[in-house]
Amino acid sequence: MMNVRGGTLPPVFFQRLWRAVLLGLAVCFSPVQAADLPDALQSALEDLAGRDKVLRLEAVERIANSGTEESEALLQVILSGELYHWKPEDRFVRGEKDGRKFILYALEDGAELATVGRREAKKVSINNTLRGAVKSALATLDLIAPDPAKRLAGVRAQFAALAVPVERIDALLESESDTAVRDSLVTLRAMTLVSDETASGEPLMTAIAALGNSTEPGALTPLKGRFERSDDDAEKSALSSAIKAFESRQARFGMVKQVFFGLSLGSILVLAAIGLAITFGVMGVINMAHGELIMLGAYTTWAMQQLLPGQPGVALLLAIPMGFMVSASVGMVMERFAISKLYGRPLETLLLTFGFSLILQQAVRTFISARNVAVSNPSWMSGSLELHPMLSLTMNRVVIMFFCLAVFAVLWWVMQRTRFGLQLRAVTQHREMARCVGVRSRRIDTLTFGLGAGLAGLAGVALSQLGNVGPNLGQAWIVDSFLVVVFGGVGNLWGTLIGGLGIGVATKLIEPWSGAVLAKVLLLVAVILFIQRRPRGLFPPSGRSAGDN
Amino acid sequence: MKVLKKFDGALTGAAIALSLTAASVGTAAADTIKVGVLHSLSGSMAISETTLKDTMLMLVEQQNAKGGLLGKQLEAVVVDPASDWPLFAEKARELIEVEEVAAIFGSWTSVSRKSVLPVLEELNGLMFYPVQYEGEESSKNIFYTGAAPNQQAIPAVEYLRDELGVERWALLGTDYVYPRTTNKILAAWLADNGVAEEDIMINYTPFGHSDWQSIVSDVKAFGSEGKKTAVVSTINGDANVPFYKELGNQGISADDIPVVAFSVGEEELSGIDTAPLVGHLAAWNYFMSVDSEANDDFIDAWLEFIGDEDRVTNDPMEAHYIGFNMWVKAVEVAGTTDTDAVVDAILGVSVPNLSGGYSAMMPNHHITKPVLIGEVQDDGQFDIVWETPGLVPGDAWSDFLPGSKDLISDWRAPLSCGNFNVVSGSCGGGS
Amino acid sequence: MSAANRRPVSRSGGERSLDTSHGTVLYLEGLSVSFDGFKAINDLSLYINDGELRCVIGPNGAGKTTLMDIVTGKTRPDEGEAWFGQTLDLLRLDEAAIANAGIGRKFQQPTVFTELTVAENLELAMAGNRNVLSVLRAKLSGEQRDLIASTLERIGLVALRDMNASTLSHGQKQWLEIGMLLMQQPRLLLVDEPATGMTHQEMAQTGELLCSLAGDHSVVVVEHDMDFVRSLDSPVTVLHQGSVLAEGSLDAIQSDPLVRSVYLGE
Amino acid sequence: MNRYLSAVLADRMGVVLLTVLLVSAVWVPIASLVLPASHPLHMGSYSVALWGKYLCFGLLALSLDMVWGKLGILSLGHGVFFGLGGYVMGMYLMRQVGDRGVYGDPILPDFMVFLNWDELPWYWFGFDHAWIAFPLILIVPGLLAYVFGALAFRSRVTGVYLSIITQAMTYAVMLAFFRNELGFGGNNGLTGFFDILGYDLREDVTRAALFSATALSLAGCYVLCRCLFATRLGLLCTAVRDAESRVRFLGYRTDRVKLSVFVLSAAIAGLAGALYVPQVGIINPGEFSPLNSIEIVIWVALGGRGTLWGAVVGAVVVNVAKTQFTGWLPEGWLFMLGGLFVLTTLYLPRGLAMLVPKRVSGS
Repeated sequence: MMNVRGGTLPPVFFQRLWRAVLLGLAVCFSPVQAADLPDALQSALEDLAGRDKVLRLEAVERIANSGTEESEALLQVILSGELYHWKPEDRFVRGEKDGRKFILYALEDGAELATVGRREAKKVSINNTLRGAVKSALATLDLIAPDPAKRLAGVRAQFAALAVPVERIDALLESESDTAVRDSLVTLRAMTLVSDETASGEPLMTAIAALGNSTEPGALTPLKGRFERSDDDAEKSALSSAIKAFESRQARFGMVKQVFFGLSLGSILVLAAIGLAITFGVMGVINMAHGELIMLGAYTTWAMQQLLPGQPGVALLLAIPMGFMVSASVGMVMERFAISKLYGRPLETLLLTFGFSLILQQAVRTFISARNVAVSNPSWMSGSLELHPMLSLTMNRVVIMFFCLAVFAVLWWVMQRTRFGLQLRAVTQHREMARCVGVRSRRIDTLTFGLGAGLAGLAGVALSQLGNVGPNLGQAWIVDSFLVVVFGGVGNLWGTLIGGLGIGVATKLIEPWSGAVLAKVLLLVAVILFIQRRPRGLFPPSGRSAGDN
Repeated sequence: MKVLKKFDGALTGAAIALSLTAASVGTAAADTIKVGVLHSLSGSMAISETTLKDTMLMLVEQQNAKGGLLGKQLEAVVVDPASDWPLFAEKARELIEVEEVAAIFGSWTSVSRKSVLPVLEELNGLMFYPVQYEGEESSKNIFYTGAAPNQQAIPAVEYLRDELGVERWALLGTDYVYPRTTNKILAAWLADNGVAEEDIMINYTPFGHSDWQSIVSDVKAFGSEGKKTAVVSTINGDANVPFYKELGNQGISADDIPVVAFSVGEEELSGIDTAPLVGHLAAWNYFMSVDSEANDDFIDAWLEFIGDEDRVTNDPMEAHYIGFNMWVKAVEVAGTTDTDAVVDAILGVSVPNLSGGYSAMMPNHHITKPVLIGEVQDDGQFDIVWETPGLVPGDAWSDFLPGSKDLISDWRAPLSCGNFNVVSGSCGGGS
Repeated sequence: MSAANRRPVSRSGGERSLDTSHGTVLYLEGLSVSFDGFKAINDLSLYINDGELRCVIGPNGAGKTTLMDIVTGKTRPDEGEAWFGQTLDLLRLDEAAIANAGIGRKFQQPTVFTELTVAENLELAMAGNRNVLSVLRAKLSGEQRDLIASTLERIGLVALRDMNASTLSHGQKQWLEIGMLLMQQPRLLLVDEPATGMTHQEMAQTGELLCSLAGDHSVVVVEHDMDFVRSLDSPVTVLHQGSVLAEGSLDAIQSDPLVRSVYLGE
Repeated sequence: MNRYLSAVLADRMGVVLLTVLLVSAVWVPIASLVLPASHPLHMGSYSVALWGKYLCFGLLALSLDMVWGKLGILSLGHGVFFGLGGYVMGMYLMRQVGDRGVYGDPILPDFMVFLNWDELPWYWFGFDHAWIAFPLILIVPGLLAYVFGALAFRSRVTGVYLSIITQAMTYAVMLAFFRNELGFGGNNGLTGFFDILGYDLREDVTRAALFSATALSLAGCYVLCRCLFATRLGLLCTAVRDAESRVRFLGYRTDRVKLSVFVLSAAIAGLAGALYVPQVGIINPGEFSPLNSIEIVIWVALGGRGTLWGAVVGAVVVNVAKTQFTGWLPEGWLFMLGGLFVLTTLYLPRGLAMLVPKRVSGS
């Protein structure tokens, strides 16, 4: 097979060509005419729209094997769920939803036919089984696609069904030049052989060994299946050692994965808590509105996506500064007009900020919606990052982990290396003295609270990519946030980082044997006991003043 | 000391005055029929329940436009039990005793219904409960218009087994009574149908669980052992979004491991980026995408009432629609809103549901409904892929639980019993 | 010396029979303690005799307050020993037990209970059974009332008896705390900078009071004010960088070249 | 006795509170049972239950003020003791149901039957007897407070650290009680009660009696607190609150002082929970939610921390406001409640107690 890398001919040409070859049909290059669907397709579609599940499944096969030129496009239409039955005309069409209307296009030539209401267009729905059948039909076509990535996907799609004959795989292997695709084909071949009851002897043994060394997660299934059925001792021992080899490799990667899960959970906890580490840890405000400041950040992300429809990625990136600013300004307003009147009475800040938390929550309910809003993930935050066939990490969590570290690094830099950071530390350590040397402590307070609130906003932007965005978002995080800050040691940013990551990893290590509910309970108890051992957290604040009360 | 006395008097006075304000409100209007709406408008359940409050307001408005009931206008009395379960009981008492409502439409969670139940029975009030639940209850004073497990869970599992050829089952749920009971029933059903124990995986998570990494990874491993696997999800509200996102990100598509959910509907999907969910399933008795005249009318009316073209309709809304119409019809038949008369009159009442048929109130205070299976589409709607040929009557007492298999409920005279034990032949469940 | 100081009230519980058979009430041997790498106390040994009045002086950071912290149980040394009498290992006791064993302390920064009245402050400090139930049932006997009254007189706060302690001036708080120390009737008094914030006359009174306490009690005074130290006319221990630099009479100390070099910067 | 009486009488607002409580303990039964329904002063079951609930919350607030106002321990987990007291009462009431449950099982509560439990877990035994169950109302919360307090106070966990671990404690207990395996009915909790000590809970007489019991308990606990804080132990508490380490150098074991008052406070909170459950008819893990505990703190702060009567007034005011606001403005009441908290903190920093002139309050 020729390798089309930036070929001179348009890829469409090759696609058509190869597909035609695959279907073993004469290729017709004449332009598509506005004609009726071929009868074979028409009748298949009628079956597809019916209720008999066997007939429907057959209909898909009939379309795939019809050899008509429209079949692939038709399969795509079916897969995307755009096939409609135009009731008044009794005709099958492609429909696009436009608000509450449907725009109908002809299947044959794509001509726009009409715009109708809900009552006139009935969707021809397909279920999971049919979708699987359509996909597998399309994947078979992909096996000889010009794009190696597509071919790879095509090969992988065969891992579950193992329906491609060995001879066919051998033929494909012969013409394949891409190493990744070759490797997959070899695995596919081995899997097919191992699950083939009639296979035996040397080829089988090689295949078993190959699967034992394979990194393809699906390789275990045929091995185990054959092990259960087999009654040949030699075969059995080969299978069992292959299974063992495979499983031990799997377990090693499983451990790495578990730690990653823990770090990911931990980094989310750190993000949620880091703003509180400033408002509560550094300034001593028992900020019950912290959760709602997180919520505002998440809603900002939503709002940005509303303003930039179709650009979720750009919106998300813009939401980072915007989320910071929105929460920071709300925080600064709260500080300037209310909290600033309460310094020296930290417990009363609890009452005050709790009041704000109720107001912010209800404000979102009243002015936006009591229901959750949809925030979408941009493509670079969906799917997984495959480090190894046995170890893929989900993108959104990887990104958030780095985001967390970046936020922490920037915060550290601000605190340690900027004039503002210096003044902030001066004010929190010795307000009077700082004032004496010319620091405007009132202004620093406001800015500091703004910083903490803004960090909460950043957490909200990140959290919007993981779960719900709704009025209750903040409440879900407030208890955990306080716990992380206290566990790490109030007033110590490193403590928050290490504490958060530590709690995350510990949770994930307990979870497999205790279950999620008990893991959380055990962890809370562990933190309570830990505080008994170290009453001032992981990294106790040092200095004389810290020892009092 | 004079000042002191003044204070004393003022405080007692204030206390008495406050305690009476509630009482004096109720006696005002007698020329309307009051309908209580008991749905949380704040707190964790507001996400779901606010919509039902609006639905009730719409239904009441529509009925008034049709001339009211028994020649009187209907008046909706809305209270906010704030997702606080004891408050449900208190507010129900307020509605019945102080506001003197003729019927209450309300509650979402089972615990809120359980909290209200003693009040309803004590004061002989009426409540229509619109949400699918775990069954195992039949009160004289409650009408269950949502699905019982046999109207949702079991048909869904049957569909997965028969149509998709599923052989392995991961039952994931939030740790509370509805998932526990549903999973118990399903486990019993699966065992009866020859599914081996190692082919069933059960996992519970806390409310609002947001970190699904390990569990989804376990499910993936569970599903990669050759047999066709499906997830039956009784995961509650808030935990769903992170669950589906994780599923999508770990590369599990609906073709590999389909998830069928019993608490994810259009309303929930409207707050989700649906991309990772496409192709996953839900089982309900109604979908917004149902193709019927009644449904089209209902949707039009709803969108107009709420003034927002993007809003959706869902199953519990249909349940209120059915329940409200049944109540109206029963009141018309009885000629009064008196509880006992309405309870008698409503049995057997049949009203159109939104999927083109009729639902009837059965003697066990549950209703007949069709069961639909839908697949999630990228526009947040469901594509109906299967439905029961006829209506399924709701079963108050599951046949798959040892404690309740001998119980039946029949509120018709002479039995008039919600938990009649057919073995011992006595009312009260005892054997 | 007034009658009030001769232990007119019998101690309940009898837990304070201290073995001072060798004449030494406080043994500190080889103590070291460091904070974050800084050695606050470095191999310090100090012995206080029964009934002795001792002054401890030293520049800032010499470890004076840390020394008191170790004796009263607030800080645990990294190494070394601390014994009260022959038998009580102070390192095994917590603050409350040490106080009950008969060591009283006046803090550098006067610490009184600001929301209680002057008399109530004294009542709480009064020697007696400290367990919760006894405190719950405790009632002032006539004798105890007299004791409070006489102490109030000694510290010159009779008129302020029912005032909240928060209303007192700095000097009055110092007096109140000394009063509390008296009420506690300890065997060993650790007095941290008692003269701060006092007028000359008050300082003289304080000195007189402390001197009068010696004999029945052992008294350790930490002080900066050399005039005050001189007025006490007692042996002096000089601390420097956490260890004992010199010991002796004030005159001998002041002429010690080593002391002069570190303390007076000469 | 003299000194205690004068301590109670010295706080005039407290006397007002006591008067109101004692009067209402007598008046409410009359108003609900004797007066005909048409009488303008008649109280229906709704009002009786409502005010009963307010007073339970008042008692709970009082218990928190004991430790927060008087001892400086800000417990963000007092709901746990309230909830445990409630669960003990709930378990007793559940066992009283007997075979009247829907499944008619004479021993097992309904939720156990339908989750296929075979027998009663050991920790449910004895709860059918009031003489076992009722003391446990005080003992169970007290025991948890003892274990928790003994650990925390000995290790000298103080300030915000203590507050946050109390919050973690109630959160952990909530999650644990949500688990159905624990055998307390999971999320649904315990409900569907019939009678208490043989009296039908649905009868107005029982309701009125429960109200009076609550009012008298509150009055009793208030007097108890006043007397307690009039002793030398009371002085000691103040001293511990303001300068704990100094107290230690006087030879007092402050951990034991704190522990004893904390345990007493937990027991009172448990009592409040036990009185609450039969009046509202349900107990479930939601009572353990950290937000509930924070709300208790809010009541006390709003009423006036450290005054004892202020805590009770705060609890009643906030809850009356909640009831009224939810009625008037079902969708906006959180604005009003939130605004109330904000304005109070800003303009009444010592709570509503500030509104009472010193010469009136007498303290």
